[in-house]
Amino acid sequence: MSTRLATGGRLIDRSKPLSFTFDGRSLGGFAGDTLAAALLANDQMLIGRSFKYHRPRGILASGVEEPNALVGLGQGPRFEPDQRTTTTELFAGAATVSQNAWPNLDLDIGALNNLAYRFLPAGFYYKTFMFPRFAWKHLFEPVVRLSAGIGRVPKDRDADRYEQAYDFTDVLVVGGGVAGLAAALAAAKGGQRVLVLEQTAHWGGRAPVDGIAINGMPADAWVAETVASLAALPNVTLRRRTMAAGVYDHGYVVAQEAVADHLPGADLPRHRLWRIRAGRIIAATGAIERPLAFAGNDIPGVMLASAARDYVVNWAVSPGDRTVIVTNNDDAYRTALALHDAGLVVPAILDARAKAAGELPALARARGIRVLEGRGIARVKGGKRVKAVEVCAQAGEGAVLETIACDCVAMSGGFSPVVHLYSQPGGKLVWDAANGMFTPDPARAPTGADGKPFVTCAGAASGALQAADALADAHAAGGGEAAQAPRAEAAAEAPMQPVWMMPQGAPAKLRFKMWLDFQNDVKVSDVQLAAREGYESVEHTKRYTTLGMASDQGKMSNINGLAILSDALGQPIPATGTTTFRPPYAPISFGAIAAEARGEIFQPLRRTPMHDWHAAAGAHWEPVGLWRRPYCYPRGGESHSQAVNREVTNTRQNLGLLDASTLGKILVKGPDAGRFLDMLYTGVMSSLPVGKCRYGLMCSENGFLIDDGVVVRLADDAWLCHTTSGGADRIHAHMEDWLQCEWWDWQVYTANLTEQFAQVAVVGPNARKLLERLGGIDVSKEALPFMAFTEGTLAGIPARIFRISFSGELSYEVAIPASHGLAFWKACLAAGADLGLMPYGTEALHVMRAEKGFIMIGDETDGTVIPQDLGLGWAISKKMPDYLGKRAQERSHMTNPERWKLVGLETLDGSVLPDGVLAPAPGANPNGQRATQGRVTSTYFSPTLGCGIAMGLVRRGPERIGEVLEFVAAGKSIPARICDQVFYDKSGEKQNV
Amino acid sequence: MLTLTCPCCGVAAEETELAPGGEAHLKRFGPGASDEDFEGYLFARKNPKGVHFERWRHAMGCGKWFLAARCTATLEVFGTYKAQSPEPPPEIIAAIKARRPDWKGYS
Amino acid sequence: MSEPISALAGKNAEGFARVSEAGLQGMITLRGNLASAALAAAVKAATGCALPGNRGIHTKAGKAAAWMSPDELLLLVPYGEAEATAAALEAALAGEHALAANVSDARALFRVSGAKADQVAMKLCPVDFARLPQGEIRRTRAAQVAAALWRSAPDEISLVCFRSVAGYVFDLLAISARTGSELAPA
Amino acid sequence: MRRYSVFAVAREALRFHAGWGRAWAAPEPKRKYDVIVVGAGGHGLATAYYLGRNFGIRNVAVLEKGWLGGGNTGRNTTIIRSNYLQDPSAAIYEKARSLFETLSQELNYNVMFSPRGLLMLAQTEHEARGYKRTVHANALQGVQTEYIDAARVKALVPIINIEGPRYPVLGALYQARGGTARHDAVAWAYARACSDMGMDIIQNCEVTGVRSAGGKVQGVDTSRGSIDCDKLAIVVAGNSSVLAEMAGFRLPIESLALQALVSEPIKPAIDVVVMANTVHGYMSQSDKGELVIGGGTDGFNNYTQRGSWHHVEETVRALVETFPIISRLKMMRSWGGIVDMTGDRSPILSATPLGNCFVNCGWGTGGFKSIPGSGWAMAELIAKGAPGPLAAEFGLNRFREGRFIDESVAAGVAH
Repeated sequence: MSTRLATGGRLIDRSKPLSFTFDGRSLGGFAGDTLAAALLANDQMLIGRSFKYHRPRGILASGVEEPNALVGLGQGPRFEPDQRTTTTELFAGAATVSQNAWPNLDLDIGALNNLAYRFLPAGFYYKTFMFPRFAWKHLFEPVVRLSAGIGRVPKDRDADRYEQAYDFTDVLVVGGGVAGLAAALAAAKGGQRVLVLEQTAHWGGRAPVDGIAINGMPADAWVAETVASLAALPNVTLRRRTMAAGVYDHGYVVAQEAVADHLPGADLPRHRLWRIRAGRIIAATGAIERPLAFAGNDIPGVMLASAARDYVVNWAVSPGDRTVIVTNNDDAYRTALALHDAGLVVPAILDARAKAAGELPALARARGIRVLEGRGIARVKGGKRVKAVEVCAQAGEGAVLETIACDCVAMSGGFSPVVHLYSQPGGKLVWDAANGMFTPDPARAPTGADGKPFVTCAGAASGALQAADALADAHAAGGGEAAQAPRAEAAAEAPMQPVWMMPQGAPAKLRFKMWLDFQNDVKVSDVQLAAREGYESVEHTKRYTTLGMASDQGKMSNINGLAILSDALGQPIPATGTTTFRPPYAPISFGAIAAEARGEIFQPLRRTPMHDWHAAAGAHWEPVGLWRRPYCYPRGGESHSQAVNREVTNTRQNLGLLDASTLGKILVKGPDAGRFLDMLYTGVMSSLPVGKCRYGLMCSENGFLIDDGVVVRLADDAWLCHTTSGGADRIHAHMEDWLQCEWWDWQVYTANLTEQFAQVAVVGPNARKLLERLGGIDVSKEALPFMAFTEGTLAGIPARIFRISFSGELSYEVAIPASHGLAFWKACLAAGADLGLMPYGTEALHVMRAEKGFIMIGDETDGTVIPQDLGLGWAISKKMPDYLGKRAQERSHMTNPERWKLVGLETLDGSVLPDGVLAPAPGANPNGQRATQGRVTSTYFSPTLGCGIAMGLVRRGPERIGEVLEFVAAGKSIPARICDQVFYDKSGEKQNV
Repeated sequence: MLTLTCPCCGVAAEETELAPGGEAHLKRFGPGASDEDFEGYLFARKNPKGVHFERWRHAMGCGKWFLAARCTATLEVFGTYKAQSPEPPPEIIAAIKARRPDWKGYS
Repeated sequence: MSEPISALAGKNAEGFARVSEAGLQGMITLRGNLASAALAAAVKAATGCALPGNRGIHTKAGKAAAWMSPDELLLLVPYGEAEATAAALEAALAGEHALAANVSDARALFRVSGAKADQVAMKLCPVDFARLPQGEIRRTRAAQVAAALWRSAPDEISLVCFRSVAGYVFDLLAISARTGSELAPA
Repeated sequence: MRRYSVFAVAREALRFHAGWGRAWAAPEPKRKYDVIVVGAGGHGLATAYYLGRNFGIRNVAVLEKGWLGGGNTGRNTTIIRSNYLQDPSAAIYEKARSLFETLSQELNYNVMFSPRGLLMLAQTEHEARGYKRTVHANALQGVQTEYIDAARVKALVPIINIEGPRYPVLGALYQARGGTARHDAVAWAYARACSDMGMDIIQNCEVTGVRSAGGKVQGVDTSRGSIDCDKLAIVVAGNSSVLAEMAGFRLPIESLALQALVSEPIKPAIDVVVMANTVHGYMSQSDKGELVIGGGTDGFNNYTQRGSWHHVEETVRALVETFPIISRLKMMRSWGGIVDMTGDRSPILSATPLGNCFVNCGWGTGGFKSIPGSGWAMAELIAKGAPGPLAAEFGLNRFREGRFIDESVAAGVAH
């Protein structure tokens, strides 16, 4: 059984016991434990179930590469599935639950799949479930989907908060092991800004566990000393619990800092996502041990040799009383020594190599540990935990030579450098046949903005697996001189011997029990099947078998799988190649990626100066771009439509007030401003007299209508262009684009003054009365005629009044400084109380403009409509030789007389046409779709006329006034007559009074 | 995540401060131009896998448009220059030739 | 005449740094030929400041002139003087191609103060603050909106954004300054 | 061809599946073919398949510079829908969707077509009007969609946050028979069927040049030698402009990076595909339990298949806001593909300035869902030398005539 040792444990604090639960059982651990260590200390060998066969799963590793030991952590709004126990720091009260098992971990119904394993090989679902078709539809498909996933689904909104931060550095060192520290120290001495990231809470990495000595002192001491000297340097920043997840182009690095995972409930951001711009990146990310592929290598109790060592040395946890070591290299002997020195039994070391004659094997033998050469494991016996191993000759086919009872197997198939951060931005790898690993190809490193390499692997990550080499390599990577490199003393290691399958001649029966991907249940036999069926590309094999697609993303399985595939294809491993490394290195939380952007600050909310007044008045909001505008102001128990009707009627009969502050207001000034506006608008603006207003249309160079608004001539050389609410920034950018990139020699300046002014539309028969009461400016018909403007002081506030109308009523738009917007709004309300003044919202605005037949950008236009379609020919200059969009509008399809054109539409029964309905035409098109001849663009109930009104685009519409079209909604036909689009006050006298 | 140095204000701006504007050095064709020329101006794009000349606006910055010479296959940046350049200036061409000897040149 | 009010009427928040909306601030956008002597003189007259170079900001007696782009300056003057100053600039530059507009009400000004002010800004802006000297103005992005910032005092960053998003920016700054969320490594 | 069935699997189980043969052959290129299709992605393979199935043209080679299905076919978010606004789009996407319904049976390869239902959320009044318009259009186009209210959205997607606050869900455009399929399997299934018809699928064979004479295509030069053909089809999304340049013409296309990502696998959480176009994110759940997430494209020309990080942030931000419970889940993997963006965001199936050379490109972010329909229409175009009704509106000439097919007008972004 696994248990806590009486002494030792370099990372735990025995004076700080912590209690936690697993599947409801209360367990104990110490501060400094990982969840995995604490679970093992309580003999919790079985942690979860695998995805496909629901096989029992235990703890395989001690770090981020763990594929098995994932749990659900926390409760309610802090529940998190798939939490990796090997990287989660234990905290008091941690509530953990096992995954993918029902009804419970010990007897799991899903495990039936395990009995049928032979019938469920890789890709079996591609070959089955097809017939009969209804069965796929109603039976198989739903079942396949129900069996999805491992972790439980969170039920509640996350209770924690997250944040992000930017950082900049000359040198980013990823990894706080001895290599990373050595590289950082070397780089820092050069005076550059150095940032060091360590994903765990501890500096030093593996070296202290491996019993390395550096510069004559124990690794721990050297690490402490080096960290201290780094911390003392002003140009160095050290960050723990921060994992570099992704390296992007031009030296951009995304890293996640676990600020408060170990302090749940603290009023802190749980995670902080760093966005770091680094001049150079040194990836001192170490190496990850590989499992060996032998039958039963997935049974709980089988773990990586390095992990077994970690548990003993770091957390004083014995993975088992009797641990058999199986290896193809010398490093695993360190595990044997560590276990033995901790007083645990190592019945045997099975070394696949013909000879084990190195220094480490000698040390093992010296301790009386049996070393069996040329031996491997034929089969591990046991179900939910290891009971024994059957020993065989590695060279043979699995004939059992002896059976050794044990409760733990520590395996080592060699090490794979962690090259993820080097590969993500495009770095290429080379195969090191001697050590059976891919290492960075210095000739094909990822390149940055300057075309030069910007990521260097250092230490074990670059393939320097021996401590001494690793330190020298890292020191050099940091720019240090060889002479100053820290020197490591460690037992020399004899060469490893790649072993991809154990035994090498294993028959199918055994190969069906050799796991490669432990979470997804991909076995040697599956990869061989993929090869047999022609899924020869490594990407095909991965996708066909799901090898390496589990949440460890192949850290455990890729190289072994690759080797098996290459062997099956009879080609060398480099010829097969690797799959692409993609961010993140290990999973990072969506919360951290979204960070503070949620709720009210999910996106910027643009507010007008009167925003809070609208809110207080109970406005029903409508998002318009990033603005939020009042749709209507319901009163009492009014429905929205009742409110809209009231607002329309009141405005037409008395007086309405609209917050029009969101309208774009762009100042265009300069000797060439008129000429510029003539290019920008379809109509002539240069001829507009000072003091006057003119309606204008803007098209894209592709001919389509993109915006409209009233243009005002402020002075000889200055115009004010109003744009739609959503359009101000877009149109301003559009202007600057043409001014800077095409007509850059024209003398024109623009300024976006949209937010400098609040704008209030005073609309209705009583509009003039109200402004006269506010006093200060003569707004008489004579002094301020329709489509003119004036300036002065209104109600004591500097104001500019435009006599324009989007409603057909007597109407003034008053622009005042934003800082006075609210005051002016309130002044109007106070002065207009007895004039029947009521504020109205965007919907009433829409209804009134529709009653007048005015178009609305976004309703009548949709990016496919040109002004000529909308009967706006009067706003298009025939004389002007050129304007943006003019040439485009000359193209054959744009001049086609068959184009749909704008008309009014009135139902025969006065009902309201549904939004966006179409009118079919006789027959069908060549694709068998009903032919159409028109569609509704705007449709409303007109409280003024007491019936539905609409506008629409109809083929040759204006030529067909009086004709009745059948519109179709949900199969129902609605007859509507084509009519003039102006439904109200056709003569326009009301706005001219 | 590109970083481009704005030639107008000198800031080494990151991608999120910039707005891309497509292929550079397009010649505008207006009324009177042939259908072919107009289509070419508005739609036909080189879209090369390699050296590319493109428009950028320092939108979250000085607001100016500028041009960049960039490799679309490696994202290497050869240089940035004024938007008012009718064609890539000699120093940019030289910078590209230095890095891409087999480059066919601007056309 | 009613009293003008700034976007957030001086709202503020305390954390590991102090965040406050600075209230009404006169601001003028001046576009023109920055090489012209007349313009330099007009700027001097308006702010007392010499013409700043690329990305520079010159401050004098509560007024300032900031370089915004090769043909644009932002002038800071007392709020009450902005309208008159803009008019004066227009008059002074009547002879040449220039544009001066009062944008005081189109903006909001924030001050982030305290020894750790940088750490607040580092959470929102992709700017290398360690390389941002006093006397330089940096136009950039604060989370999802445009902003301009500079060191208005040794332990103070001033940040300007559009008035309509003042509430958004304040909330961001306030959250970023929450006590306990310092960026300093432990 | 060895027929796939549950019985075949059972038989093989008894002998440890030793009897399975290759799904598709690995032939050496011949000197000449009637038709060469460049690009063994879903579109290229489907084109070849329907050339054989519908027109009996089987002397066909499909050339692939890497591994088949390795482009956008294997990189997309596997969404299948046909709720498009414009007639030509609705026609070809609905053709594709309807072929997906029976594709597994027709190809005897389970592509895991899963018509789980697809929602496009309406989060502004404008978007709601746009989707209602689409529903009316779809009805006349023979595409079954409906506009549903917020309550039904909530019922279909319990984990959704319909209250907003920024963008309350007003309703949705719902296509009950939209959904997903296993993207790799679609390519593999077509490849197996093509190979079975005697067509040559040649992987690791990069086209380096297009040979022509008298304005007509003669053949191609490849990394595996020069091959002649009567007709050439360029079906290489992401590299269309590169091949077009070899063939001597220019396309209205820009190559942009598009990213997608998946969460760690969790138990079933969302039973439909949800697209939130106002905030630019969409999400579904794979059969392995990962949440499959995508968003918008980068804005600049890029051939690296690596996108920019900030787009991942925008997308995840949108989805955490839409589905608050995913906040504590983790991003397990992200990746990028290179998509063709045309001048009107709609595809191109067209003859080209080079005789007997045809191009199928410009599917933007909507390629996967269209594979069967695209192949069907492309095969007809190649076989007859002129487009049938499905391809008719997607010719290159539309850009000159100003006859665009713009889907963005439906307030949506195409995915």
